[in-house]
Parts: sequence; structure tokens; C-alpha cells
Amino acid sequence: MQPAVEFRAISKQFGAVRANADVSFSIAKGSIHGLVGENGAGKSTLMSILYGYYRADSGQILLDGQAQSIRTSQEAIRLGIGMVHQHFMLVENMTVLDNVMLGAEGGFQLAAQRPTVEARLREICARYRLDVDPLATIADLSVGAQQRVEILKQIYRSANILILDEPTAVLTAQETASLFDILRLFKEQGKTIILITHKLQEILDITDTVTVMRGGRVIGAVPTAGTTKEELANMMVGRPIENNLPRAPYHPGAPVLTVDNLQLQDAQQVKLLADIGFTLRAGEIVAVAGVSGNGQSELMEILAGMRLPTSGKLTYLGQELPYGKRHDADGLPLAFRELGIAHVPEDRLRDGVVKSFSVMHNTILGYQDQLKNRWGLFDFKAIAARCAGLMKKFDVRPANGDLRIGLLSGGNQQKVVIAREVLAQPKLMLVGQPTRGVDIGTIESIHTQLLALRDAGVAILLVSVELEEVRALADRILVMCGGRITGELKIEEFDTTRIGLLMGGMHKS
Amino acid sequence: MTFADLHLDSVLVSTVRNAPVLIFAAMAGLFAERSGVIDIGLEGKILASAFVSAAVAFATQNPWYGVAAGMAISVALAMLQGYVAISQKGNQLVGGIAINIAMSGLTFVVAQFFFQQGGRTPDLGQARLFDVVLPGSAAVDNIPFLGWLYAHLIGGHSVLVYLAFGLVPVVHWVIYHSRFGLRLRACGENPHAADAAGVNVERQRYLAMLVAGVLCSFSGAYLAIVQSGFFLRDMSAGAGYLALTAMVFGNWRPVYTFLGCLMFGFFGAVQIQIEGVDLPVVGRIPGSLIQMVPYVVTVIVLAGLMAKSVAPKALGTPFVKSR
Amino acid sequence: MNNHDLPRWATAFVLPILNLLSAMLVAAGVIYLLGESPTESLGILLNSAILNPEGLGYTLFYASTFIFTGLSVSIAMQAGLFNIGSEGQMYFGGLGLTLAMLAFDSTLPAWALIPAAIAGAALFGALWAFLPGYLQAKRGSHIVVTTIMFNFICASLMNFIIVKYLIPAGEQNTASRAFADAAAMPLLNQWLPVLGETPLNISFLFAIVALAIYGVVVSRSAWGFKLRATGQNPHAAHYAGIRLSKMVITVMLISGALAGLGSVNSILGSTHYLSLNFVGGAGFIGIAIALMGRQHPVGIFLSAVLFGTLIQGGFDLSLEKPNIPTETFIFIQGLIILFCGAMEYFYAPAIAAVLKRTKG
Amino acid sequence: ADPKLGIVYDAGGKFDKSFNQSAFEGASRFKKETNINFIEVQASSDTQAEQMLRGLARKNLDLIASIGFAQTQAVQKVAKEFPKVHFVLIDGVAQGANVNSVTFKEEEGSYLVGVAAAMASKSKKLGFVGGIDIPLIRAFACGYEQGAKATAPKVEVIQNMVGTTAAAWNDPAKGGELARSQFDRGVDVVFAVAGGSGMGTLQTAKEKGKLGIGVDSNQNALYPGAVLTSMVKRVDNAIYDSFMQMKNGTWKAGVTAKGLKEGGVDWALDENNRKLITPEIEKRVMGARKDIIDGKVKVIDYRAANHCPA
Ligand SMILES: Nc1ncnc2c1ncn2[C@@H]1O[C@H](COP(=O)(O)OP(=O)(O)OP(=O)(O)O)[C@@H](O)[C@H]1O
Ligand SMILES: Nc1ncnc2c1ncn2[C@@H]1O[C@H](COP(=O)(O)OP(=O)(O)OP(=O)(O)O)[C@@H](O)[C@H]1O
Ligand SMILES: [Mg+2]
Ligand SMILES: [Mg+2]
Repeated sequence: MQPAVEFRAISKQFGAVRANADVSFSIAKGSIHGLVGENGAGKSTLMSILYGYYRADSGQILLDGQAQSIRTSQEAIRLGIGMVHQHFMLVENMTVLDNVMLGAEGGFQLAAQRPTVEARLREICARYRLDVDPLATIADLSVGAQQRVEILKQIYRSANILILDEPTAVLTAQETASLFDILRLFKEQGKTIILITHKLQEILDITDTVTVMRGGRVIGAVPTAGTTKEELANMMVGRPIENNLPRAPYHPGAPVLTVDNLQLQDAQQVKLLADIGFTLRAGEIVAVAGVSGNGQSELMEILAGMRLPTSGKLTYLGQELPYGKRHDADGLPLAFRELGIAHVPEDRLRDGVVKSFSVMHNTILGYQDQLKNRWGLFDFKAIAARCAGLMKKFDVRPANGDLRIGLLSGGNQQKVVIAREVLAQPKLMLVGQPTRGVDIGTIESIHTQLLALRDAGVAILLVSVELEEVRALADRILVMCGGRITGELKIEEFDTTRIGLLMGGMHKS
Repeated sequence: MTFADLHLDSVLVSTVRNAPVLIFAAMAGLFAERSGVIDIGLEGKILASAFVSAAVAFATQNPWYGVAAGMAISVALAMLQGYVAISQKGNQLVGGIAINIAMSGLTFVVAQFFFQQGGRTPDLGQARLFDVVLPGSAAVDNIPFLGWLYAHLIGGHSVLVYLAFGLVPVVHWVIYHSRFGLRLRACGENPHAADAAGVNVERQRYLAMLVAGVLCSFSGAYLAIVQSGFFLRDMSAGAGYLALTAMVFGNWRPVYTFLGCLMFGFFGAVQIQIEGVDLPVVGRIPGSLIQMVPYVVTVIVLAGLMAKSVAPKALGTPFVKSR
Repeated sequence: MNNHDLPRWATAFVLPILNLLSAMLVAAGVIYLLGESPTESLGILLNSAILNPEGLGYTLFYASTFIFTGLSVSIAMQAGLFNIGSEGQMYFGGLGLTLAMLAFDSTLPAWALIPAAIAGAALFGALWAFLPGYLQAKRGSHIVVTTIMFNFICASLMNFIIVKYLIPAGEQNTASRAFADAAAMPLLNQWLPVLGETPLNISFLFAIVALAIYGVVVSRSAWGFKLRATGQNPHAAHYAGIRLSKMVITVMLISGALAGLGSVNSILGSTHYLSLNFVGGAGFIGIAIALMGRQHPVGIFLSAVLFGTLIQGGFDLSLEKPNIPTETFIFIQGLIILFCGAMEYFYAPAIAAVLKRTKG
Repeated sequence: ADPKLGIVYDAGGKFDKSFNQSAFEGASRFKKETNINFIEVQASSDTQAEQMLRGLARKNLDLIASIGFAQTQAVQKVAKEFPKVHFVLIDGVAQGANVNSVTFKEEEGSYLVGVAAAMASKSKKLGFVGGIDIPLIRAFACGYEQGAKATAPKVEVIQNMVGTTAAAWNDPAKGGELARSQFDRGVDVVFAVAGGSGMGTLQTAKEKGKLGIGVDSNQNALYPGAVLTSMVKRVDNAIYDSFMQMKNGTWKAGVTAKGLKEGGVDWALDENNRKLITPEIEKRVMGARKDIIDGKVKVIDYRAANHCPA
């Protein structure tokens, strides 16, 4: 049978970077094909070429055996290709309906089309068991729901070849499972799916074949049935990956942070956090697990000083945290940093880095007042040296401090952020989604750093939707749902089912 | 001062007459900015179309040729702006301001070259657009209120006034209920999403600029061949910036923007009426201070009543494929 | 944005020169159409604005004001604020200066007058920028709109104050009385007689110092870092503990003060009195300068000198060539901004192609 | 030898429909009659005025005419530096043995058109549209009001100013709008003293079938039948005379205030407004004119009195 997609010797150069070098492989019709590789391996670039975003410098793409020149996304769409991008391609202030109609309106007058489209959407939602309200506004939807909208768009346009670039990076286990159910349904209908992910378990769970890329090249393409995580990891990174990182025995020290009866309401008096209470000790990692959007982010923001709680008592190393009589949290994070609280924000692109700044300047962010001399000026020689040291220690690639950080891959940006916060020698470290979208090699190195910090006696609060990550790092686990803590487990009690129930709001019983 | 001193009737008629310059320009800006292109170049386009329409109307003695020529120049400038913003991916503010400055100089130079009247065109005389007298106006003119309403507030304006007011629902419909508008808004909010959905972002933005050019031209034509009857250097006198303000004020939404334009028109008219009048409490406000009334009101309204204005998210950022 | 992989020397020198040439070419076309010789006109322009020392003096005199307004717009832009209000801030700064002079010019000694004038100008400039800054920071009122409004309001207010209070009895001129001679900024021709009778004064040196301080503060100081972080990514700035509203208000105060300082050169350097609408668009030119100079001190300096050249040279040229009205130079300013500021990468693909070919 | 002459216009430029233009016309008339050329420049700012004056003085001009009060200080300064050069300053008073300052009694001319307006008005409501609220404009307004009130004590004068920035002289739309609003309030004669903006005022008067009054130069011909008269301010004569005196060697320094008597201001009566000016009006105006010239009527100058009696 003709392969649905065939890449023939695709090459693509960005300046000095060979993003794709002589990439050739094919994807069978009606199969789910995995694509894995380190950050910056060239996966997204290849898919962008297929979707008409970029033009390859050389090489050919064949669809059903026909050579196609795909110059624009419009052409790709016409050829039945659909793509769910790593960063959602949705217009946030529009409804689901309008987002689906965008580019496929079916006529000049929207009003004439809307009822028909809406009906079709409802029908599709029912058939594929997609839980989406066509009239909801995107901004009001959870990440998972937005993901479903992206899929919905593709189904509506009856894409035959569906590209998913890291669709699961922001999803919970349940959401991932239901996404995979949909993909299986797709496959049954003879559609072809290309799935990019950094989670090898997912590759094993759902794909038929898998292609591994490294440095822009194809390292190998293997049937999933005959491979293992270890083999894939080895192919990706070029060395074996350690899953069970060594850690010192659990000996928690004195309490570092005590949260008592913390409450948070928004302007409309909706309770975002209710009755939160826990204690965090030196030398332990406490993970907050939960479906995203259940108050974890707010909790982190309050603890980092980025947001004020409505009420509650927060004691840090014996003193009350200085929320004081403030009207807003303007400038508060600085005070918290000075107390020794470091923060790796969940949304690194939004909060954690200034994309247009160099890596070196980003290593100053938040610590600008500590690094200035008495004239208020920076000593850039010293800062460059500091940055170089940091990049070396945390293996940031490329190790060039003058590069704009926006040009680094997500994983490397994350390393810079973590390195910056670790370097401040905090007593309390708040870490949000530290490995989202990061490749397995980098995950390993980030985890190693966090464990080293714990072993050095730092108290770490980790928010993660990845149960794998929680299991790998946590000493204790708090589960949140609906702004409340619904349960607490020791790591020995780790039990996916039980955690799943708690995450769904089944109260401690 | 009594209520009658306010001459509310006169104020309202004046509001209606003043607003079109702002309405056309603000609606033009709305199209451009909703597509993601900052249109600070409204002023320059108004001025250029005012000059060209006056000059052509004078030369041909036909106002409609003037309107058409004004449209041509305004569209040409909008395309230049589009080329800078869309194809060259240059700084949109710089592009717009460059056009404003260049037009302020060029209209004078050209006007001077052709007419030798100090950057003024000769009077248009019969080549002006005249006011429409609604049928039966004379008959009803004596009926209190209704006569005024029919013959003076609703009737008795130039065609362009009706066009301006008629434009508002049309723009509303196009922006919110047409394919063009959906794509337009998508390009201004998240061009990457629009692109991924198969919308040609550059084309869409050029189209938006085209519409902006057409609409803005009416503003200049109205100024020159309706309101004044000739072109005078720098006669746009900040109308482009005021229109932009009305648009920001209206949160980039057609109806609110329209209300913003009316507000400027209204307070401009009120200001005329209260000049030299003894007001309760404050007494007679000196002439020069009266001039600031519309602007002070705007600041107060912006600071006091309005929620944060939300610009289209991608406003001002050139669209570059790749995230 | 435009990533054409050009070497630094090409982006820093070749592109701007080509852009400038393009603008000149269009301008030459217009001058030709007006019936004059472009080359001769250019000669006159350069001669009267640059080569002739007195002309150069005037060029730099105008540039001194523009440097301040350019800095005013630039520093706000660093924080992501588009301050269109430098015009009004400079105008109001002029009032502060004037009040200081009217109060003290007969009592204070000369050495104290100039600092007093500077303080008055900066204070009032800052004052006029405060409310827009405050409203932006605390109420989210769009700074572009409020500063435009404040320009209009300032014009009215100043009109009122000058006419009502400052015109000396019996005078026609809509201006305050002239200040005591002691209050004049020392002219540079004292030390450089070659400058002849030009108003170029120590404001120029102040402007250079201001540029240097601006450069150091913005790119090397912690405060400048916070400033830029605020402009580039307010979320990250909040995360970094930068007090956004304080930053916005502070930078607007500084921006306004800088604009106000522009009046020191205009008033104490030349006219010695405050007159109606004395700013004459210097604040708006500051916007063009900030944009064209990319908010970089060297860029601001060069753009300011370029605009000074156009004003001074254009002025002389229109004297010699009556067919070329001064307004032609407003048009040329627009062209230069267009080519150098907005279409800066117009020639980049061509240069890249040439470089590629020569490299083989 | 022929004298070397120059004119420095102020920011309004030589086509400002106001005193700069009038000066230009006077100089042109001189040139036409004598074939002696003159240099002309425009100074956009006070700094430039000084620069220009000095530049011209260095060229050893014999006489430089500075138009507009904004050049007062500059003339004073440069005149001191170049004692051999002669200066004429229009609308301002500058010190110096080589300066002739020419001011005009705008209030007297305005008084006359005020009389005409009050007579021509049926509603007894008069309008005044000024450019910017500055003393000079107020002097026009005040003289106008005095003339009107002297003619018809009940008459009401509504005043509006176009704006506060330089744009106020170039905003015919606003000039027209102000007139409309005044007409709506019952005004039927409007006096426009607003440079280019005044064009909009006169235009609107014509459109609305009301009467406008022009200023500075004779604007009766702009909209024949709709311009009642013009308050002419003979800057042209002042310039023409100065140039002539220079040529003839009779030029003298000093301060001249030109009123009706000196022919500095007047009202305009020509074929364009002949039909509008009834014999009664003409008689009344000419009477007032004579009274002023004879000193029987004293028109208060707002600038000196600092308030308007009317
Ligand atoms: N628009 C671009 N301009 C320049 N270089 C680019 C561009 N896009 C990608 N690259 C380069 O191409 C390489 C491959 O990038 P790509 O996005 O394909 O990686 P990836 O495999 O998708 O990584 P990740 O796992 O992080 O998503 C990167 O090293 C990057 O430096
Ligand atoms: N405009 C660009 N110029 C240069 N390189 C780019 C550009 N855009 C992306 N890249 C490069 O492409 C690579 C992958 O980019 P991408 O945005 O896919 O990272 P990422 O996938 O976001 O990382 P993560 O998946 O962890 O979030 C990075 O190495 C980045 O440097
Ligand atoms: Mg990728
Ligand atoms: Mg990625």
C-alpha cells in the first residue's frame, strides 16, 4: 500500500542551524506514527514543512505517492492535512464555534452558517465523546478543553492526516487517555496520525511505528511493538537514561513553611482556594498533584508573592510572610526572594524569562538588586562569568550567554530559569511544572538538580500534573481539587488510582 | 445661565455635523487596527485626501471626482503603510508618523506649486458637496420640535454625513457578522491561529488597510469639500489623532467608537456654546480654558468610567511565520 | 524581526546609508519637479547646516532641544510606554522655568539662576507627565490617549496663563517679559568664536551628558534593567519583583522632566522669554527621533543632528531658492523617517544576495 | 543706488490671509512700481527670527521689515548689533535708533465695522470669531463691540475663539462651525479675525445667507454679497511707505501708531459690497469715521486699558 506521507531527503537550514538534514521516512496510511527526539532535534520543523509553514531547502514530500509542493497552510489544509500545534492556535476572545469556522466559514455571512456548523459540531462532539460547548469562549476553557477544540477543528475539516505536536504536554493523565481514545477512533476510520511527544510511555501505548530524530537527522524508524523505552531513549540521547535517580534517605528537618487556613477569592467572590493548610520542612520535596486549574497555580503565586491571599496565616522560618496591608502584590516577589524563597514559574515564557533579553540578562532577572554595585550599576564581567558558570553547571546548550533566550529551546530556557533560582541558594524553592515540554535527557538533568537541592536541605514545593514526575521526586504528595486539598500521601503510598480519585474530588475517606 | 442658553438644538446639530470627520477616520482605524496594524497615520491620510479631493474637485468642478481622487490617494497611502507594516515588517508607529509628517509637508508644497495661494486651494464654489434638503422640510419647518428634528437634525446635511452615520451599523455587521470580519479579528488577535486555520494573514491585513484607506478618504473629503469648501495647509488639525483616541476610547468596537466620536463632537459643540456664557458656580470661563473641555472630559471618562481598554492582542506586531 | 543574517557592519552602516540615500533620491525628485537643481540644493543645505560653523552652531542648537525630547520619548518607550505628550511636557516645563526666572532673576546670582531654571523646567515637565503616568499605572488609562489629551489641555492652559498673567502690561508680544541677562545660558561661542553669533550654548553639553547618563542607566544599571524588563515583559517584571506601577509613574516623571529640560535650551539659550507655542513641534520631533534612533543614545544623537540639519539647512535653502518652500523639508523629514525608521530592512535582501554572490 | 530690502514674515507665512500677506502685497506693489527687488524669508520660531534678521543684516541690507509682534525682541537685539541697518517692525514696539515700530489701531477699524454690523443686523446679535485668545485679537473684538454698542445699545456680541495652538489659524472647519453655532443663536453678522480659519467663517456666512466681515486685507471679493465689509489693516501701505521712504531717503525711526487718521486701518467699501451697504449704513459709518479722526470719539484700546468697556 502507498504510504500516506513520505518524506524524501528533506533538508532545512536556519542560519547556521541544520534543523532538518536529509530526512527520509514514510508513514503508513491508517497508522499512528510517533516522532521523538531531544529538544531542537527538528521534529517541529519537519512538521511545519509538511503543513506548509516553512519551505524545505531541498527534498520532497509525497502524499499517497504523489509528489506535492505545499507552500502554504491553506494548501496543506486542502490536501487534508491538519495540525494541532504545540502552542494552541486559537483566538482566545472568540467562541469555539468561531474558531472552528475561521478559515472554513462557508460563506460571507456568518449568521447564515452558524446554526449549521453548530449542529455539526454538536454531532461530532457526541460521536467522538468530546466534551466541548461550541458557544463557550476559548479564554474560559481549560487547557484540556482547548486541546479538544483543536481536535474538533481538525475533525470538522475532515483532515485525513493529523499532526499533533506535543499534545499531551499540558494534559492530565485522564485527558491524555481520552485524547488517545479519540486518536484510536480516528485510526479506525483510516486516518493517519503523526504524534510528537517527549513521553516515551505514550509512544509505547498508542503508536504503531516510531521515528527517532537527533540533530536534524533520522536516527532510526522502528515498529513500536519491537522496542522499549530504554532503546528509544538511547537512540534519542545517545546514552542510557537513568529513571530512578539516586537520592539521600528522607530525613526532613525543621519546618520552613507553614500554611494555615489560606483562603483566596477573586473579584467576583468566587473561592479559588479554601482552607489550605500544610507544613513544608527542610530537605523534603512536597508535590502538589492535581488536574491543572484546581488552585495549584494560585497557591504557587501566593507563596511566591505574586498575588495576595484573601486571608490566612503563612509562617516562613518563624516569621509571618509580609503580605501586610498591601493593596496589591506589586513588588512583593522581591521581598520574598530576599527571604530566601525562589520560584520557578509554571509558565516560563510568560513569567520566567524576558524573551528578547540575552541569556545572561535573564540570569539576573529577579536578582537585579542583589547584583548591582553601590552605584546601582552592574559589573557585566562578573555577571558574564557567573552566567558562564551557571550554563556549564546546568548544561545549557548552546553555552552562549549573549544569545537571546528566545532562541533557546524550551528545555534549555527551563534550565536557565532553574539554574538562576538554584544559584540564589534559597531555603524554600517553589517549582511549577519544571519539565513541561522538555526532552527526557533534560528531564533527567533537571530532576537531578532538584534532588540535589533537597539533599542539601532545601524545602521544595513542586507543582506538577505529571504523576511520573511526582513519583520520581516527591517525598510527600498533596492532592488538590477545586481549590482544596483533598488528600495527602507519603511517597510509599503512591497509588495512581487513589491519586486519580482524589484529583477528581473524592474526599479523604 | 438658563437651560436655553445651552442651545441644545444647535449643539446636537453641530455634533452631527462635526462627527463625520472623526467617524470616517475612526472606522478606518478600526479596520486597520482590528487586523493588527496600528494606524497612527490617519492624520496624514486625512490631510492628503483633503488636499487631493479639493484640488481635483476644483480642477474638474465636480465634487465626486474630488471624492474619488481623494480615495485614490488615501488608498495609496494606506497601501504604503501596509507595505511597511505587512511586507517590510517595519515599525508601524514609525511608518504612520512618517506618513503624517511627509503629508503635512507635501500637501503644502504641491498646493503651493499649483495654486500659489500659500498652500491653499482656491474656493470650490459650485464644486462643493451641498447639503441634502429632505423633501417637505420647508413645510414642516414651522412645527415645533418635529420640524427641527426633520429639517435640521436629520435633514439638511451633506450626503457624506448620512454615509458616516450609515457606516456604523455596516461596520458593526462586517466586523462581527461577516467572514471578512471574523478573519480580520482573528488576524488582529492571533495571526498565527488565523494562519494555521488557512487564512492568508498578509492578504487579510492588506485588505483591511484597503478598507481603511477608502474610509479615511471620506474624512478628508468631508473636511475639504463639505465643511470648508477649500483645502488649507494642516487643516486636519489633529482630527486623525482624535479619531484614534475615540477608537481606543471605544475599545476598538464600532458602536462604542462611534459614541466616542459623538462625544468629541458633542463636547466640541458644547464648548462653543458655553464660551463667554456665565455658568453657574464657575462663572464665565475664559476662552482659552474653554478649549480644553472636550479633552478634560475624555481624561475623566477614561480614568473614571472605563475599564481597562483591551487592544487587539497582536496589534503592532508584524506577522512572522514561526512562533 | 528581519533576520537576513547580515554582518553587523552592514546593518549598522550600509543599510542606514542606503536608506538615507533613498530618501534623498525621492526628495531630489521633488526638488527637481519644483524646478530647482537637486545637487545644488544639497550643496547649499550641507554648506549652511554643517560646513559653515555658524550654521553648524544652529544645527546643534536645534539638536540640543531634540536630544532632550528624543530622550524623553525614548526612556518611556524603554518601559513600553508611548509618550506622545513630550510636546506638552516641554511646554509646561517652560512655564516652570519661567516662574523660577520671574521670581529670582533679579535676586539670585547668575550661578544659581541656571540650576533654578533647570530645576523649574524639570519639575514642571515631570508634573505634567505625572497624571498620565498615574492614570496608566493605577487606572489602566491608555497612555497614548491621555498624553494626547494632555497636550491639548496644556496648550489651553498655557494660553490662558501667558495671556492672562505673563504678558507685561502694554506689550503686544504674547510672551513673558525677557529675563535678566544673568539668566542666559553661557554660549559656546565664548570659547569657540568660530561659531559666530549662534545660540549654541552649554545646553548642548548638558544634552550630551544626558545622553551618556541615559546610555549607562538604561543598559548598565539595575534600574535600567528593571525598566527594560517592564517594557519587554510586564509579567516577568512582576515575577522579578519590579513594582510595575511605581516604575510606570517614575519613568513618566523622568520622561516629563527630560522633555521639560528641552525648554532650557529653547528659552534660556535663545529667546530668554516664554512665548506662546514656543515648543513648535519639538516634542513630536522627539517621537520621530526616538523611533529612528532606536532609543539608543548614539542613534538619538545622530537623528537629532539630522533633524537639526534639515531645519537649519532647509531654512537657508528656502532663502536662496524661493521655489523650494521650507515645508519641503517637512516632507523630507517624513521621507527620512519612512526609509530609515520604518523600512529599515528594505535593502537587506539585496545586500544579503550581493554578499552571498561575492563570497561564492 | 537702489536700497537693499528684506522682509521677515512670522510663523504664519506670507499667505496667511492676514498681516503677513498684506505686507507681502505692499512689498510687491513697491517692487512693481520701482523694479526694486526685496528678499523675503519666513521665521518659524523666535530663534529663527533672530537668525534671519542677523543673516539679512550681515548682507548689509538697508532696510529689513519684520512682520508680527513675535519678532519684537529679535529686532531689538539685532538692531543694536547692526546700527547701520534699518528696521521696520510691524505690530510691535522695539527700541532702537534704527527701528521704526509700526502699530495699528485695530480698535478703530474694528469700531467702524462694528457700526456697520450693528446697522446691518436685523437680530441685533453679532458674532465675533477670533483665532487665539491673545491681546491683539481682543483688541479687534473690543473695538468691534464698542462700535456696535455705540450704534445700537441693545446689541449683543457673541465671541468665540478657534483654538489655542498654531493650528487655530488654519482650521476653516472649526471657523465655520463657530459661525454656524453663532447663527443658530440668532447672530446674523459675524466678524472673522482668525487667519485661514476665518475663511471658513465667511464661507459659512455665505452659505447660510448671513453676513461676514473680513479682516486685514479687503476680503469683500471673496464672497461678494456675503461679506458686509472688511476691516482693512494697511500693513501693505506701511511696508510700501517704508520701502519708498528708504528709496527716497526720507525714512525715519520712531514709533508710529496708525489709526484711521493715519490711514493705517479702515473699512472697505467697493463694488463687491456696494449693495449691502445702504446709504444709512454708509452715512453712519462715515460719521463715526469722521468722529474718530476728529477725536470726538475715543475708541478704547483693549491692550492699553486691559479690559473692554463695552
Ligand atoms: N524559525 C527558526 N529560525 C531559526 N532557527 C530555527 C527556527 N525554527 C527552528 N530552528 C532551529 O531548528 C532546530 C530544530 O527546531 P525544532 O523546533 O524543529 O525542534 P523540535 O524537535 O521540535 O524541538 P522540541 O522538542 O523542543 O519541540 C532548532 O535547533 C532551532 O535552533
Ligand atoms: N524564530 C526562531 N529563531 C531561531 N530559533 C528558533 C525560532 N523559533 C524557534 N526556534 C528554535 O526552535 C527550537 C524549538 O523551538 P520550540 O519553540 O519548538 O521549542 P519548544 O518546543 O517551545 O520547547 P518546549 O517544547 O520545551 O516548549 C528551539 O531550539 C528554538 O531555539
Ligand atoms: Mg517542537
Ligand atoms: Mg517542544
